[in-house]
Amino acid sequence: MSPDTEKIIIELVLKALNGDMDSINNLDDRVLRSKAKAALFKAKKDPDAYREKYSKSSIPNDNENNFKNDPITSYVLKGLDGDMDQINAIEDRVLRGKVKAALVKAKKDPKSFKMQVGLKEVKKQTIELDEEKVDIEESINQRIKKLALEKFPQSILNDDVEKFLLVDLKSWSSLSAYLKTEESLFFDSLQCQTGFDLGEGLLEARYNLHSMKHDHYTEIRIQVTKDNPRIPSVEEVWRIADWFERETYDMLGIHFDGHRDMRRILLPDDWEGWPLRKDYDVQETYHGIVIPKMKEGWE
Amino acid sequence: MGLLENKFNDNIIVEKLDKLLSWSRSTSPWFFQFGTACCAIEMMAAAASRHDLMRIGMIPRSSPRQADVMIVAGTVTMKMALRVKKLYEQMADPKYVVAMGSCATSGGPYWQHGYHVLKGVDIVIPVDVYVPGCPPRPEALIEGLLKLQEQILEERPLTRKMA
Amino acid sequence: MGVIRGEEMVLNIGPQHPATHGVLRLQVKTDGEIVSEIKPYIGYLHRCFEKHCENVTYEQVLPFTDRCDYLASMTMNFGYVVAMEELMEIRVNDRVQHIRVVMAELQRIASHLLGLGAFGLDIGAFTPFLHMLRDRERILDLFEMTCGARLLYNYMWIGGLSHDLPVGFVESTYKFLDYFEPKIDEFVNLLVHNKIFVERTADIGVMPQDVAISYGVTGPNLRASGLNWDLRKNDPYSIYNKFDFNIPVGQGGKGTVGDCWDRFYVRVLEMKESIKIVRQALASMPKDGDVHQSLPKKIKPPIGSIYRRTESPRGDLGYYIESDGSNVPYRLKMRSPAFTALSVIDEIAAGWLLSDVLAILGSLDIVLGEIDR
Amino acid sequence: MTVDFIYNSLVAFFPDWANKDPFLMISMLLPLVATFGFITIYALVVIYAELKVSSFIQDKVGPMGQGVGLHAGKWGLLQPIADALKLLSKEDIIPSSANKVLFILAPFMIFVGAFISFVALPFNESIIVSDLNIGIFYILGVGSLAVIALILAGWSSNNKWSLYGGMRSAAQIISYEIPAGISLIVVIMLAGSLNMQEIILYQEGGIGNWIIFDNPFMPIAFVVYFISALAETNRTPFDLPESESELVAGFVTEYSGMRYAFFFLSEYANMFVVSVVAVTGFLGGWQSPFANYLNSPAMGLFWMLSKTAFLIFIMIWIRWTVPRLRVDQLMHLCWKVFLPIGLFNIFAVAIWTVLIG
Repeated sequence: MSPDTEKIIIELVLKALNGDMDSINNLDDRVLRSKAKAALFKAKKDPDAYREKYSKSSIPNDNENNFKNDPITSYVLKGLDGDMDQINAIEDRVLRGKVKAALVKAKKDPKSFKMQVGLKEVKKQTIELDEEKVDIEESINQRIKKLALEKFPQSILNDDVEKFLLVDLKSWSSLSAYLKTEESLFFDSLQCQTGFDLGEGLLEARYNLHSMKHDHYTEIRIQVTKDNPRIPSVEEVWRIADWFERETYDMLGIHFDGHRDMRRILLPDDWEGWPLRKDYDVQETYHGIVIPKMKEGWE
Repeated sequence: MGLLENKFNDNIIVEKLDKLLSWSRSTSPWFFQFGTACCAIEMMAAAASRHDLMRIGMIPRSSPRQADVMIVAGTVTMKMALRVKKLYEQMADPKYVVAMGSCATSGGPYWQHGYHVLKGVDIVIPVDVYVPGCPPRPEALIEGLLKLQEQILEERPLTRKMA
Repeated sequence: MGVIRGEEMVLNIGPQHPATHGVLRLQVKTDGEIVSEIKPYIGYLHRCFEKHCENVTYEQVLPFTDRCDYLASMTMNFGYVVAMEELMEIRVNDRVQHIRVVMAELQRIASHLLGLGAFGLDIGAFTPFLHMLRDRERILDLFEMTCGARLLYNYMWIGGLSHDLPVGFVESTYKFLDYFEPKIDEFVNLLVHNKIFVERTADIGVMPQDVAISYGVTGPNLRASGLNWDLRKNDPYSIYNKFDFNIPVGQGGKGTVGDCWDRFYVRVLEMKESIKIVRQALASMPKDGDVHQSLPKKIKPPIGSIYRRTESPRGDLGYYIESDGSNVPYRLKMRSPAFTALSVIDEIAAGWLLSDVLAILGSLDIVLGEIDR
Repeated sequence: MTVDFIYNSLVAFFPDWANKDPFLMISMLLPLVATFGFITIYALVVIYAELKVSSFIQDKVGPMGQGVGLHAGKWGLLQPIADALKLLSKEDIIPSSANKVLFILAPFMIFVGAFISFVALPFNESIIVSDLNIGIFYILGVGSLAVIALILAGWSSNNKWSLYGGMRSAAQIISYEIPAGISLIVVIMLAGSLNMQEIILYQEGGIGNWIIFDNPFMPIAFVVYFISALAETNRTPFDLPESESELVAGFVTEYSGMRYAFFFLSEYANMFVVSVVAVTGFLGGWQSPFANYLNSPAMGLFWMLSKTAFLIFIMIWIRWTVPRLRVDQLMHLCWKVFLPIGLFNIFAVAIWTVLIG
């Protein structure tokens, strides 16, 4: 393999690792394409190591290389990516101040700032944007936790609230009303309510909340035991919970206390059992109609 | 069955009358709009402009009393099964049933894990023609209905001589 | 003299009734023609979608999503694959994205055509329904050309598509759009500005914004209430942010904002916007690119859960997928837009006449397959 | 007139027969049978036309007689015959909870209502079963018999949909009798007679002399009458009593087979009656539009039937084009729009006649 082709392959593989498969697929040279794909296959086993190994040497793509002569820009970029620690760790106070000022400006329009400094790779940008979004979501969950714990002590049970909030059964009814009415949260829309059979005698209800006003999401989880599956109803907070809770009751047998009309919704009233529990067994007959057992005759 | 059925011996007049009756029945099988699921859309498509069930004399009726053919278009569930039976019983004789789509014939894709799905509408009501497919194309439905018409045409309601 | 006593009558509309769009039962309390209370009974088409999902592999879930909303199978597929791809962090190439958008928007037109037609049917206009079905057939032809099926496609796969576009698809689509665009005006003339139609729908069944949000009503029904909320704009998935289109919002053109007429007209306008998107997507579609390129060999998403919403013709279609690392979903919940839309019927339709209730029901554009799942 | 004619000719042929009662019977029965035959044949034709016209409006082809064997013939011409035969041979269901007597009575009554209207319908200058001197009044009167039949049908079925249908039709038909009657009063004022033939003879002498062109107010009267006639015959946009998407099939929900066929038949018979009245009152009856040209008795029959057919075609056309009104809008239209217009028309025409005509 000539050094030239090797370089091309490395370049392509790096691109592919960043999600740009097109450049490999668009190669006209079949041999080169297959080689590149083989290299990519190897590289995918440990992409980070591969990047470490080649990126600095062969491709002048790294930010630090680019902006060595302009420390402020590189710091601002890092700051935009959420890495504030490095900025705070700058010893030179003047430089730190300048960086922070630039960061404030940049944050007003991060995209154009990045465009300006020449980060034109669209794929990478979207990844960064995605990360930004996660940041916001994290912060909203943490904010809810902070606010909720102030008002209702011990209402949030989990420490790591990155993805969801595990809410205590007792405080749910008051917390739900708070989530809806509090101005800074204002979760006015219950997007989805899912019932879960976690196994080991645990049932769970998950609420996906969304605020039309602030456009942020959160997920609430509440766990109950199978022996006493009762959760306070939020039907009066979000009207749609009426049907969602009835459906969860229908499917998993979680009883929602305070619901005005707790009946089965999808299955007939005289149906036996809770179908979505993992240990569900279908009844033999329904009004004289024989229900064939599952997994019989056809597999 | 009606007043006239099976009350006559075979003779030339009865034979002709017989043929006339079965002709009229096979020529104007009004169908009952009974769509339950996906297949109902294909049934509608079959009745609509491009395929036009009216070409073969099929006119939609929404009351079971006035319909001759019940096209069970779609999945029948346990909750619905008893109602299907009731609707079938409300239809006036002679009545025919076409099971449209694999759900109505056998439960279709919901056979294995569909605890709430009736595995074939023939468990509750007698079916004359099965139209397979998920969903069957309108052409397939029309083919099934033509088969039904053939079947009706060969019936002899007065003498009950099955051809 | 005895006093003449009025009595409320309980009336069961359905489960088999021409106006219920399937097997829905509405138990209404009526005082003469006036309906005082409506209780929807659903589940006559409960086909155990979620149970099936827990028993079949991820790729086998796709055909079942088709059958949930049988009027918009493409968008049902779309929502599921978008959620799965996000969960598995698969990136599909541009061509796939473009084809998906084209299909989803064509499906939106097809679905709206049937929804609007059925609404007209509820009002008593039979002919527009058949005209709309006639034009819908042309869209089905395009789908049939692409994947061989007329109604349930199973076309979008996790990480790609089942087939690439056939030869001549783009031309046929352009031809269809050229044919269809003037037809929309024909429908508008036939129904939207028809005096009787306006009388029957304007100011009827007004759904205020806060009621709509509280009941989780989404999609065209919510937009008709005056809220500009469309996931294609507000939370863009796939490549919707690349296209230039408007979100039609109910203006109360013939009456109050959020009435049946608005719900009808928003859908009509949405068809026009969809045409715009399809045109743009066709024009900017990359010529090459393998639609099977990023298909994973094994679909085993990492442990975790995801809730992803997409904009189906009926509103926010959400999939909650919980993966335990195996090739079978641990739990899959579909948040169906028609389910929430139907739940609002008692709130907005009580107090109206019987005919209005059926008109309001028609204007919500529900699909029972998706409500009952 | 026809009855008298048959009776007189019978007496003339057999002058020796002292007892003339059988003659009277025969001379009354003959037109009866003929009318019944006419209604049946006409209904088959109109049903076929309705199927075909609606199909063409909907971009379909309608009955084409495709299928196995002979089937419905070329272009599906035999379709209505097959429909009729099939309906006659279907099971006759009387719901167990229905009121049997009334349930059986209703379809016959509605048919009788339509049927006896035919007595006063002029087909040409001589073909009229009985030339009543209050012909138009008589037709309006017996036409209302349908209301009772519809209420009976709706109530006796013991079905909520039927009940709704019956109630709606009662309110609707009774209400629309009034604008229909009022717009006919204008005609009567002009012609100066309640006799159908005299009204037609008043319009002698070509299209310009038809009542509809008599003065500027008459087209309004015609439109009011025609729309009210649509409502009286339960046709879209006034098909509330049997509105398919609301009330399943309204008052006929529980009827099957032959009884249903009677409802079907009388609906079309009613359409014919109101069209003939409209033609008689406004469009010159059996008169040729070209004054004395083409104005023989045979052509009279032709003109009458073709004018009627035209109106029926318009009814079909309207039915498959427009949506349906709501019940309160229906009442609003009747009492607050048509009634004032009708009353105004009476005054206007009266003043016009005095001052100009």
